[in-house]
Amino acid sequence: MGLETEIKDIETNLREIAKGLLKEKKVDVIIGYMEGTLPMLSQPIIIDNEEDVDKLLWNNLCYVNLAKYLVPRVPRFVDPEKGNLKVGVVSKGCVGRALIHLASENKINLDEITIIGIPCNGVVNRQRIEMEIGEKEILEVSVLGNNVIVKGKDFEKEFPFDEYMNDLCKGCKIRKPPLISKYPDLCVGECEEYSSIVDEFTDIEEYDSKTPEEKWKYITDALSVCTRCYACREACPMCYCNLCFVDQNKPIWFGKTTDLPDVIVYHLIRAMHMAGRCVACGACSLVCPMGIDLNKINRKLEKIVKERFGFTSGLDPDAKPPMVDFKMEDAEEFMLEED
Amino acid sequence: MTEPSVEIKQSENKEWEPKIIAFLCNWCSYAGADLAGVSRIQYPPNIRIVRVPCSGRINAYFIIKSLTDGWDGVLVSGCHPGDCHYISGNLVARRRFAILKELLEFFGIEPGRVNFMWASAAEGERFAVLVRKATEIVKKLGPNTKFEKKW
Amino acid sequence: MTEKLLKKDDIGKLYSELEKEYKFYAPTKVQGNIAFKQISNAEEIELEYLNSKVPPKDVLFPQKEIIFEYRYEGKEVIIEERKDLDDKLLIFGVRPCDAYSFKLLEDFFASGDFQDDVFLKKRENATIIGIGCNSPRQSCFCTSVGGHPFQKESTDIFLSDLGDNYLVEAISEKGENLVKKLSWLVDIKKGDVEKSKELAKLAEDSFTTKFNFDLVTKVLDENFEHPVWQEISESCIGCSSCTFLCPTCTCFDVIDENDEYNNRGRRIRIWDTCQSCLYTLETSGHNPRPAKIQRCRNRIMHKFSYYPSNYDCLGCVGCGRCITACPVNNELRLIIDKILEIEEKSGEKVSA
Amino acid sequence: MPNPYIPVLTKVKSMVSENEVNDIKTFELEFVNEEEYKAFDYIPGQFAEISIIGKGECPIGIASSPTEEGTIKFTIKKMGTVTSGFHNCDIGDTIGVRGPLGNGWPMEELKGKNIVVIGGGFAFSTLRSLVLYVLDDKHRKDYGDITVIYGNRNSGEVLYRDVLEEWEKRDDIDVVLTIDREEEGWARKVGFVAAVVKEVAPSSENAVAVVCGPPIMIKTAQDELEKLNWKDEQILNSLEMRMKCGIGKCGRCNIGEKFVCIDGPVFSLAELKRMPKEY
Repeated sequence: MGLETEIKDIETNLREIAKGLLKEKKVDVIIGYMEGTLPMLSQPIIIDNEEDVDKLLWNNLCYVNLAKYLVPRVPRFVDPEKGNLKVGVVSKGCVGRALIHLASENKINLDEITIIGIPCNGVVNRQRIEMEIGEKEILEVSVLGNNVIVKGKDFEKEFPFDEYMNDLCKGCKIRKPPLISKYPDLCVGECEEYSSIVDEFTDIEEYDSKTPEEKWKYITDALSVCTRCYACREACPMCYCNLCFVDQNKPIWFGKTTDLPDVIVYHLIRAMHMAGRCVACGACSLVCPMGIDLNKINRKLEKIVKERFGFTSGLDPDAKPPMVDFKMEDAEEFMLEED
Repeated sequence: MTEPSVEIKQSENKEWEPKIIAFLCNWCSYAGADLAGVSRIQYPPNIRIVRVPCSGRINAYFIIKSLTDGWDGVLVSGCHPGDCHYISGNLVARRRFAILKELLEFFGIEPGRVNFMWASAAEGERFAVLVRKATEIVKKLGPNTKFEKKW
Repeated sequence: MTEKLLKKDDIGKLYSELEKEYKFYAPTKVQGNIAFKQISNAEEIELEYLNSKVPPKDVLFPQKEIIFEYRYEGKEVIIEERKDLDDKLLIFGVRPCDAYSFKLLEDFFASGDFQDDVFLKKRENATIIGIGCNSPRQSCFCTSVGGHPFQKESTDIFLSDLGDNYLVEAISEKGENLVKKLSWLVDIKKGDVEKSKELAKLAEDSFTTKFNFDLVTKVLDENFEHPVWQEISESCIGCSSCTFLCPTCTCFDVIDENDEYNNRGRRIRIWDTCQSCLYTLETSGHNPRPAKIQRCRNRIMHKFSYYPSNYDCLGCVGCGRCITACPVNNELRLIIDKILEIEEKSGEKVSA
Repeated sequence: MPNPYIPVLTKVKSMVSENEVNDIKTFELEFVNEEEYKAFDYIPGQFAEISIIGKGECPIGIASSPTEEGTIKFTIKKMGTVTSGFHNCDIGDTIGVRGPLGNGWPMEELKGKNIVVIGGGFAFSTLRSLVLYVLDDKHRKDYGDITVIYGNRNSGEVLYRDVLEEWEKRDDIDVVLTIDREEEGWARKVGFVAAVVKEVAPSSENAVAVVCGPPIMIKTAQDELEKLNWKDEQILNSLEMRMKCGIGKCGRCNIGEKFVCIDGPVFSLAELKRMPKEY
């Protein structure tokens, strides 16, 4: 069975569920994805009546993490009289994880949302495809069989989906939103209970085996085009600080320019802040206007946190985030010791 | 952070010496450094000490800012696990240090520039030994140039 | 107006002749994207491109620019002006929309009692070689803002891609002199100019995005408080990709950067964006534009209402970068449609 | 065409702490070059971009009057990086000044009119400049009566005590000082500025009100004036806005199509009512 039929089924299913939820007044509004105006894009949409349900869409280009719109809530999610509305969130695995992790940071009240689970099979790495197509305009993108087919004025090119999936999605083990037994009403649609996640992190072994010079070159090359527009930060559901560290000016911690040291510092500290919090949605890379790939950094973080603290983010709303927690027996092999 | 107040003498024939900023926790390591001094235990003059209330106070900003400000190395020292004056400050910090250390390595920045250690108020000798060790590590790495801006 | 032909193989020759005199900027591939950079080799030039990711505005108004440098000697400060502003620049292969943006920038920086010397000097010393767009993108709409895929305004020399050759047209006096200097350029053959005109016509006809901006400006002026702004700003995540990639955005922040070890520093300006909350945050904590709705509105109003009333032209060149860059697809075409809808609806009410 | 971002250099001549809390100081700056002082031709209500080179720049209203010759004064509250830098200054430190900027109070249009000055808190600086200008022997005959209503949180916050005392001694100016809450030893008025405006009830005939203060004070004072039949054109406000360049290029201080730095900071209430409420 090809990808496209699977996706169509998911979409039909999604619309059914959404319709039901709105009809039975189980939710006040639903946030989901709708068709974008450009071939490689999708658009977030908020609907509050049954008629609009058919606008909802699901495909491999729905890469925005919708949890972003809940912290802080967009004005439509707050009723002037009733207060916070009950929001149904069309959730692939990582959106569900983001919501649950945000709940563990007390940013979301899980009673005020409903997770509409979707089994996600990964999103297309649009930047990679765009770069490979190069200086030709993409007019149409479709998924047929297991290929992404990109059409333009005088070309047509197929990309195997497995390879041109966003890197983070390739190793994703949480494709459906996690089911939380404590909140039986939280999830509708396809969700799954995860007990323990086994991840070998084979994908970054190659990177880890590089020499420091090679790593430095890789990082500096990748980040050299950064314009510091902070799209990565704004698209990240975990970046909800009122005042980001780069914007702080009392004192000014780090430079705001696009000089390499400043750019490196920004990404380094942001990575620091993502430890144990990143939910591997890949939104940061996919929104980057310059096409910078931050996936490797996020994967590495996941690995560090998993290996050191045995933690996977976004599976348990009651779990204490690892960076505010400690164990007496945490590994400390990196500490200086007398010989 | 301002520049080190004492300039390390660098004459032509002398070899390069690193400058290391050391964040010491008030309750253990700072007292440990003091003990080393009172006991006249020699340790390299490369470190400049900043006293902080607890190693848990150390934010990654401090460390990275030090590197961008041109310090060749950063040393953070706190109480031994379990001995923290604030019960668990150093344990939370330890996780942070672990992440930072690995991330630096990931970015291709020599992780040896940033070192962490525990030293209690009674361990003047240990303090001196570890400072010596940290200085050697940083010295081997050479000057910190990765964060230098073009002028 | 001199017309000549430049063989595609002769670009290298052109480069090697001009690079001595000029700082030669050209579209080139950097990390998979086209960008205008000072090149060191003719092979780096990529002329067959749709458009650059970051506009060539970056050459004359770079993201980070030194305003002046200073030195401290005890308590005395010595200010040093920039000396490289008089260098001659050549920006090669600029698309007509971006070339037109230079005019907007020039008008803006020269307007009022204070002239932005840093930009204007550079602009004066820059020679712009434009190149026509044979195949505009779907997101392009330069014809709607008074532009054209073969518009020659504010270029010095204009190239049209005729297949094997480029038709070289000298537009300004600066361009005329330069073309004269390049004496090895081939004479045009019969039909070359006509062919270029044909291409221009073809390109013009291929536009799919068209707006009536006169109406947009009018509707904007009347509907500052309209609820449509809530709708428009709803899905915006405030990432500011649109403003950072815009060829006409000029806002900047001023910062002092110090080299403390050497008692010197520089005052720099870096691009800033009205989409950032900090942009208008006052020290007292008061913020005139605290929410996304106001910031979104400010961008649109600035381009399509404030610009017309201050400088008598739209603050947009129709390059479509903001359309393709928006990660949540909250793009200009949709916004304009929503704005125009207000007018349609009120029109219906009147007729009903 | 000189680079408009390059400041002229001045030295700190004196520093006076203005309030009890000691977070507001008035800095007197002396130009390094006499010609540059001569070129610095300003009217009350204008501002300048002053900078500690190496820390940054900020826009501050000029507190001195053009009639006080030789130096210029700025009253600065310790808030952020730059202003804290000012508070750490010593006499003789170098300060960069760019200006004068902005439109200032319309001194020509005010001629022949009665002036009601309404100020609150630390925003009084450009009003000090205005009043000193009008009270100067050269200009006094050009203007009508002056009433100054100046409110503060408490008596410790009253700025410019020396000039205020002098004004109170004069008979050609009416000075009304008020503080928000009663205090021992305070013999003047108590209450918010708006309440005092109501009490004083300045006549709107052939008069202009000049208002500068925190947003809430501006709002309430305007309401009171409107009740007293003042017209929008008669009420002038000086606005505040975040600025970087001060010359209409950096973009952030726009209110609609107007820039506060070049079209303002002084706007009449009539103008403000035509502008979007983004200030």
